Amino acid sequence: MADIDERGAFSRRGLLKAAVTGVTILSAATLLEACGAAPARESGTSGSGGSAAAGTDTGKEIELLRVALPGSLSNLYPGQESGILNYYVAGICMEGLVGVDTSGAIVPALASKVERASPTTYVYTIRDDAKFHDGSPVTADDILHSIEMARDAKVSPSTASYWANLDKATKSGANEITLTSKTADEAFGWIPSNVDALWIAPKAVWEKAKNQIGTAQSPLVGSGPYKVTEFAPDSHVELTRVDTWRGPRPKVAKIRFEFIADDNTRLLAWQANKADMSLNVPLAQARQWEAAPGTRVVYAADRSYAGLTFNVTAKPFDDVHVRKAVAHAINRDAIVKNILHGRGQVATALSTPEQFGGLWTPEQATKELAAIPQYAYDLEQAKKELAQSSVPNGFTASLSYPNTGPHLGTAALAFAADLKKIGITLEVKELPIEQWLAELNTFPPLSYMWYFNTTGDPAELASWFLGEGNPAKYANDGVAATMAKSGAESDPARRAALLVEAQSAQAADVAYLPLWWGQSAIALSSAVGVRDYTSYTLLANWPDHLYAAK
Amino acid sequence: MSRKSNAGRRRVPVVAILSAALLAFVAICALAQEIIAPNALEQDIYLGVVGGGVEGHLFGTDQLGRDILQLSLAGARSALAGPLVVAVGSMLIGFFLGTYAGYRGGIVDMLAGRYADLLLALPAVLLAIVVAGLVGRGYWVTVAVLIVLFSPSDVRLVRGAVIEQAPRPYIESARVLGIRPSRIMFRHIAPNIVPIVVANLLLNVAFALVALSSLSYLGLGVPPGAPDWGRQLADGRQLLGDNPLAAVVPGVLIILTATAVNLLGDWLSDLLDRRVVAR
Amino acid sequence: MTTSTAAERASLLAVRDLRVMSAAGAVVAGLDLTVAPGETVAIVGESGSGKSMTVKALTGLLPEGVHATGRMDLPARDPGHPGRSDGQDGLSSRNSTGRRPGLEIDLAAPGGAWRDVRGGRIALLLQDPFTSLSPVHRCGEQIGWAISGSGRDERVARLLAEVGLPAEVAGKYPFQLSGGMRQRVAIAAGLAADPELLIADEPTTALDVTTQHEVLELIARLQRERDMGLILITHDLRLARSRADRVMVMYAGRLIEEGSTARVLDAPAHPYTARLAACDPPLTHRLTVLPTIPGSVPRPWSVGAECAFAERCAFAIDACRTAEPSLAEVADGHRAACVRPETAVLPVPAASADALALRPEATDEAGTPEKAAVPAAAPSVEPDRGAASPLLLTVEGLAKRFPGSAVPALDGVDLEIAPGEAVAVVGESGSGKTTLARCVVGLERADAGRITFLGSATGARRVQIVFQDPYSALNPGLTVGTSLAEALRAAGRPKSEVGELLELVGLPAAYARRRPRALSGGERQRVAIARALAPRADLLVCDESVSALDVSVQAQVLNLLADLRRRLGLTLLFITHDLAVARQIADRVYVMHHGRVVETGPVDSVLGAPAHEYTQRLLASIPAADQAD
Amino acid sequence: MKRLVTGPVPAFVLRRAGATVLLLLALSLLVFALLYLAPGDVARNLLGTRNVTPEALAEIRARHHLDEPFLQQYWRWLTHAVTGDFGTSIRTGRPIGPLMLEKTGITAATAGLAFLLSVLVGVPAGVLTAVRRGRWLDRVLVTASVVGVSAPGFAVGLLLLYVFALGLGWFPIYGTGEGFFDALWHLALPAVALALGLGAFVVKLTRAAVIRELDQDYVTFARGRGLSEAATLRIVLRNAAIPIVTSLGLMVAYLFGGTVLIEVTFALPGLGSLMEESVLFKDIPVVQALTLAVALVVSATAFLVDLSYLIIDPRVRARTVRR
Repeated sequence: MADIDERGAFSRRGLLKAAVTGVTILSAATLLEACGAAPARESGTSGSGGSAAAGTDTGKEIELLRVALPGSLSNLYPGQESGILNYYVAGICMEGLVGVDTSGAIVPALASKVERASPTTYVYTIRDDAKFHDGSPVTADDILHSIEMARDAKVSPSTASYWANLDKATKSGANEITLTSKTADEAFGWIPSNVDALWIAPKAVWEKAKNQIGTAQSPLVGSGPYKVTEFAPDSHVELTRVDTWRGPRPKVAKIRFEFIADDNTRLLAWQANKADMSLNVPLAQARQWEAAPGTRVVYAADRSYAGLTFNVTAKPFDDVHVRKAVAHAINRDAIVKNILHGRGQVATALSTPEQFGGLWTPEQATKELAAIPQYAYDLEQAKKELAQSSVPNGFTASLSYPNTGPHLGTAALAFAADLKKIGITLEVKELPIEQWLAELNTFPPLSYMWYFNTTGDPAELASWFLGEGNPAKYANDGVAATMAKSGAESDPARRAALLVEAQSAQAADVAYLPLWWGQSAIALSSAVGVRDYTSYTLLANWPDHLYAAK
Repeated sequence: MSRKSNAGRRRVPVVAILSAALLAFVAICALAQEIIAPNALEQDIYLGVVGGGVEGHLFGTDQLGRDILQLSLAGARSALAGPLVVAVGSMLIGFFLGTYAGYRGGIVDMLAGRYADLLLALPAVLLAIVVAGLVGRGYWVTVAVLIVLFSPSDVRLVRGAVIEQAPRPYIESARVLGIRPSRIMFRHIAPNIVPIVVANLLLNVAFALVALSSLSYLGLGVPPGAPDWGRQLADGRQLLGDNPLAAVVPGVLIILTATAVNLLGDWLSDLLDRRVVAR
Repeated sequence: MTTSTAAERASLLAVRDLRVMSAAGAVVAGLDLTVAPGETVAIVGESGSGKSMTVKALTGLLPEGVHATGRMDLPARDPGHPGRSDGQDGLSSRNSTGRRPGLEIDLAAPGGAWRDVRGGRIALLLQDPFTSLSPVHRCGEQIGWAISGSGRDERVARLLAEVGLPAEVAGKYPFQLSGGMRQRVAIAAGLAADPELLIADEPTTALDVTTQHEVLELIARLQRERDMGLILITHDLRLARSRADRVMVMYAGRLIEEGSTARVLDAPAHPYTARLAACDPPLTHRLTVLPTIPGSVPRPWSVGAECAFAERCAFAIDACRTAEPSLAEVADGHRAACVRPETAVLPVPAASADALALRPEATDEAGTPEKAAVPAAAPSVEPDRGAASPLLLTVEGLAKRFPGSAVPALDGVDLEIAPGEAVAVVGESGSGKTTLARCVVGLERADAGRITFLGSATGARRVQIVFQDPYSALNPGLTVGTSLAEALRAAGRPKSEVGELLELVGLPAAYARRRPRALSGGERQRVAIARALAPRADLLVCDESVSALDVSVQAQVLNLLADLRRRLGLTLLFITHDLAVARQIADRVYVMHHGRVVETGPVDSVLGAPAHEYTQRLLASIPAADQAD
Repeated sequence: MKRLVTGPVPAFVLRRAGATVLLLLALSLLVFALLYLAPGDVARNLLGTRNVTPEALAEIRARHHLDEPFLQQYWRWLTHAVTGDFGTSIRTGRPIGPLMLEKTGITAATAGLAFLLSVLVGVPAGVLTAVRRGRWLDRVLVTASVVGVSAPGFAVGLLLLYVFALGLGWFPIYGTGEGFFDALWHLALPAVALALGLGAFVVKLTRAAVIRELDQDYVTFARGRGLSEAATLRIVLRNAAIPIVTSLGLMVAYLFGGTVLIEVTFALPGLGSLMEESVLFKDIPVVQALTLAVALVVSATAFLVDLSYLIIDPRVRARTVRR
């Protein structure tokens, strides 16, 4: 598997989770806002909500935290059922060799230390103070067996393919495990984490559960701060704080997740004070959530990108004037302000501001990326461009969006009305997420891209979109050369500059038209506070960030 | 429903008049959509959702700033056209297949029976999604699927009615006279099952309206943004906090229209002295 | 027939000024009625006369939208009136209720009092035993519903014994029983609450003639044993004559004549009664032309201030058309509503005869019994059976068994018809006569045997059929003209002949535009005949074609068929259960029983001197035969 | 009824079972073909999107035997299915049996409750309207039942949810409850929403059946010999039961269609939502198993209805026994 695939696997999963969660709630498809498909996963380091808005910490315990989950879980093991919600639950119960912190950095978990001995060799030192919930110590055998299970397509059908680049996993010392990859890959380091593809359980539990870990009969057993004490598939799951946890004691004693797949039902439940925390609040309903008494909605940029992709080899979008005409006809400010209700940012590039961590703050990045040439909303200009094109009198095109992202549809309808004014008829179609994914692979003349960046690498999307096999069939030697240079550049500042340069060159050709960078939201009752809330928070040991508020 | 009693049936009941009036209004909206709701599709995304009672927007607007009242009036077209086509289309299938199966019996009857069994056992959602996926999504695709799904019951209905007619002396006389079977079926039997067909047609219109709305509600019917009550109801659910009328108005319209068609159908079937076919 | 003094005893029931109104108008326009214990009163009339509405009003069972006015008195009765021969049980049940109090019922008042009337005082027996019992309940259970308290099973068994049924019938469902047995079960159920008065609405019309006789005998016996009053509703004058003490004749919702049976039927004082009696075809001899009454019974509410019969009456004068005549005494207890009661016995003047019957030889003889079996003048001379002329229809060894049926419908039937001949097939239900007819016209395929036309088994069968029920004979969705045009079209004849066809059966050509529902039963049957004639059929099969018609209309249609035979040289195969009809129409007769032909021969010899036991039994069962005895 | 045990009835059962097996076979082939034709790609759905190498896709396809020709795939499924192995869900990787079993409870409970409600309310109401034919109570109930038939379940469900769960707080807003009474309480609103349309149908058909029986001669005769109205009504009901039971049997198929929408509206994870999810994912084994299960339930109901004739209708009993 190619390098890009391994990185792809990670983000692929982002979309896959979108798909799975999307399917879970598809029955309510058209009613739903981005909920399923807006995993607030790997947000950048910025937490635009954050503790500033939260109440003050009373220092008290939270006896019971009731969490409304926007989907239904029938199996808790993410290797089996890999919706993003499964990650939120499994992540506080089971650990991987490594984990993630709120800034998105890889941090030690069951491994106390990671060493990259060679580009393809990773050596993990196992910590000796880790205990499973049943009190037994975590051994290298348990971990190797868990890796075996994670690679087994029968036991872990959802994540087994992520391990394709693994050459071998060996016990290289009493407390040491060595993983060797087939090819060198930056993203390989993420795989043995509980935010990607490894959840470590005692060997005995795996064997007892046969292929059925994570069910009500064989509940998860791990080494995390919480253990599963009650699980009714498709209804609820309850986790209780354990004594075996080596880290600081979280303030929340018990967490009960209620599965409420339907957005409206969830809102009703919230309004009736049936939950203390709700994940993935749909943006279209944000105002209703905010209006509920005693409610705080916390937003965080989720490093998602939404934009249009023009197939530059397909008529009529092979004409740059057509692409420019479309670009001028789209009022991105109005879409962000009115359709996203301000919960997003007009996108000026493929890279999101949060991906330049360590170099720029998101605010700085926004400013730098704004330097990339943009097409202002100007229908007169749009008409002029169209007049110069091969289709001066307009044409008809169609644009599909996934049912899990109805705001994409609303936005499309909004700019379809403007396009109509310059003679372009846009047929907006809604597809189930599965069919939408299938359609993307056929390189339609005009398509939406809705993408969740997963790593902190600003080149993540750009290297795909501007590289070989990109969805726009876009080929520009100059851009390709710049991207190649950026790939070889190790200095972050120079690399960023090269990326901006490549994207500026692309902007002149408008193969891609960025529309917005998204945000996602959680709702909290005023009795609960959260600190360091980013979209990474829920993948880390998140109960540790909660506190009883006043 | 009952056999006509001699007394008191001459008068057209009030509900029938009210139903007819409502349907006439809906029909006018459907036919003269451009005149009655000229601005139904006009967007104002700067305005966005507003509640009812705002000047110029009696029932408020939806997310795209479209006027709910105009949009709902414009929705009359898809509320009437599709259901009518479904009812007529499935009844045409039902009429020809049912008549043939009922009168000729034999292999055609057997095949028609199995066809009905199979379709009735097939999950409707599956068929709708598969066909939509193969042909493309859209209102008329859904209508076509519904025609197929509705046809088995129409086949059974007509078949039953024909079987009931076939042994009657006037049909047997026609046979003895040597009249061709096709002529017996469509010239002699047909006029006598027209009451059942017409009454059932109306009931099917109401049923198709509900079914189409349901599929729109599941995202299988009309394209996004089109004026359609089922779609509006589904989209409007998100706006319940901002403008409940966005969901309430189309919801009420669906119920009222379907009720009106049903009441009219019941009245008509009474009028046409329809035999009650409970099975 | 109980005692001649029955009428003098205290009445069981006295009804004063009964009127029944529907939304359209009066259905019964004023009627008084008394019945004494043990007395049988027959209410006679054709369809539309209001006789059924009368009994429904007397039991409070009028359909929705129809209501009655008037008074009904049920005088108090002592419990100890003569009971049945095994009176022990009857007495005990009556003792429990004690003396039955007098009831005065305002027929206009809603609901209420009927519970005291129905069952114990009056029980109603309906025409059709096939529909008057619940199909899903066992017979014993149904009889037992009206019995309260303990010993129900014994009572049911005793009632069954009383109506001549074995006890195991209690455990059977109605569909497992024959029509006669069902009617016996119904009678037992009706008697369960020991009524003082039984109202029987055409109790035997749906039954076979032999069964009819048995059921009537049963009712008479029960009446005697229980000293029960009986109101017998019937259209059959012969039946009324043989069973009733008194007769009330109704016409268009009006009582037009009443009195003792002997007086009313032997010396009628109303022309209608007289004409009606004359229409009834005699069993003993053949009439060249049957007497008829022109036109049909008017709707009761459409009659204005006039005699309802005036329009059809040959003797009507101005006085008949200006006021409705009231009942007036013509003799002791004999009353009639006619201004010229003396005319009733006169022969009908020529001018009033049915247009179709208007032929010289018919004019002066109508209504006068003719003893000659087949007048020599009739053109339909029995063909020379020995001659070589080919038979029109030959049926040989025809056999047919319906799937799922235990007995064969046809079991080796042979039948021959020569051109121009009229052959009747008589038999009771289940005898196979209808199956035979259907096989002949090709509506059924026989399992075995041959049917040949003019010596050939294949080729065009110029054979048509006329069915029994006039109401389903015509396609209700087509006009009369279209139906006939369709028939002509199939025969390759022009549509323009529709008018001729209608005139051929005595209907105006303008009828072509009418829908069947606008036609009377007789008119419909004429159209059905016209349709059958469209392809110029050689053989006309009439499957009980006149059985469902009123007697006056039946006579018209029989005359029409005889006339068509003469004019067109038509050959008739006439299927009927009515021996009198067979006698009038046929040259030869086949008697069928259980799918076999048991006797055949010229109609006179078979009906006059039956050789087969079954034929004898059939003849003996006819009410008129009682009278003749 | 003792006669039923011998000869004819087992033959009748066998005949019906044979027909049902044939129907299921045809249905499974049809569903398989439809899913095969349906757009989308299971492998893609499993992997998500983006630059997946053809090799990776091929590997996934091979794992689920998606690379085989259609008939071979079907044959593979069929040969496993006849041994009772319906395979594992592609989407969740779980064996189908437990997967369906888990969800059956909710759907069966909701549908069963709705069925019970609609029959317990609909039949008496239908009888009442028939007995009071033409009166105001009849008109009101009949009009109400027309509204009930006309109101889509999801709209009604939404209304109930807002009024009784959120507004009045009498019922829970979501969830399926634990234990019998709690579950009953949780499923009450969905069941009512489902039962409304169904009950309206029951009212209409009961009314029609009872009116038809009331017009029969045996009713006149029963009254004419002095039976009380209550006794007469009992006789009528026994007769009317035949068409009513038939129609109730047919409603079972309708019930399953209805639960899909209701499960959506009330966010219930039942078979209806499972069906829709699986169809969209092209999760063939699950759709197949679900379709067959539903068809089997429908066939079984039709069969039970026919068997119930043997109890209700002695004429049918006699005919069956004779054969």
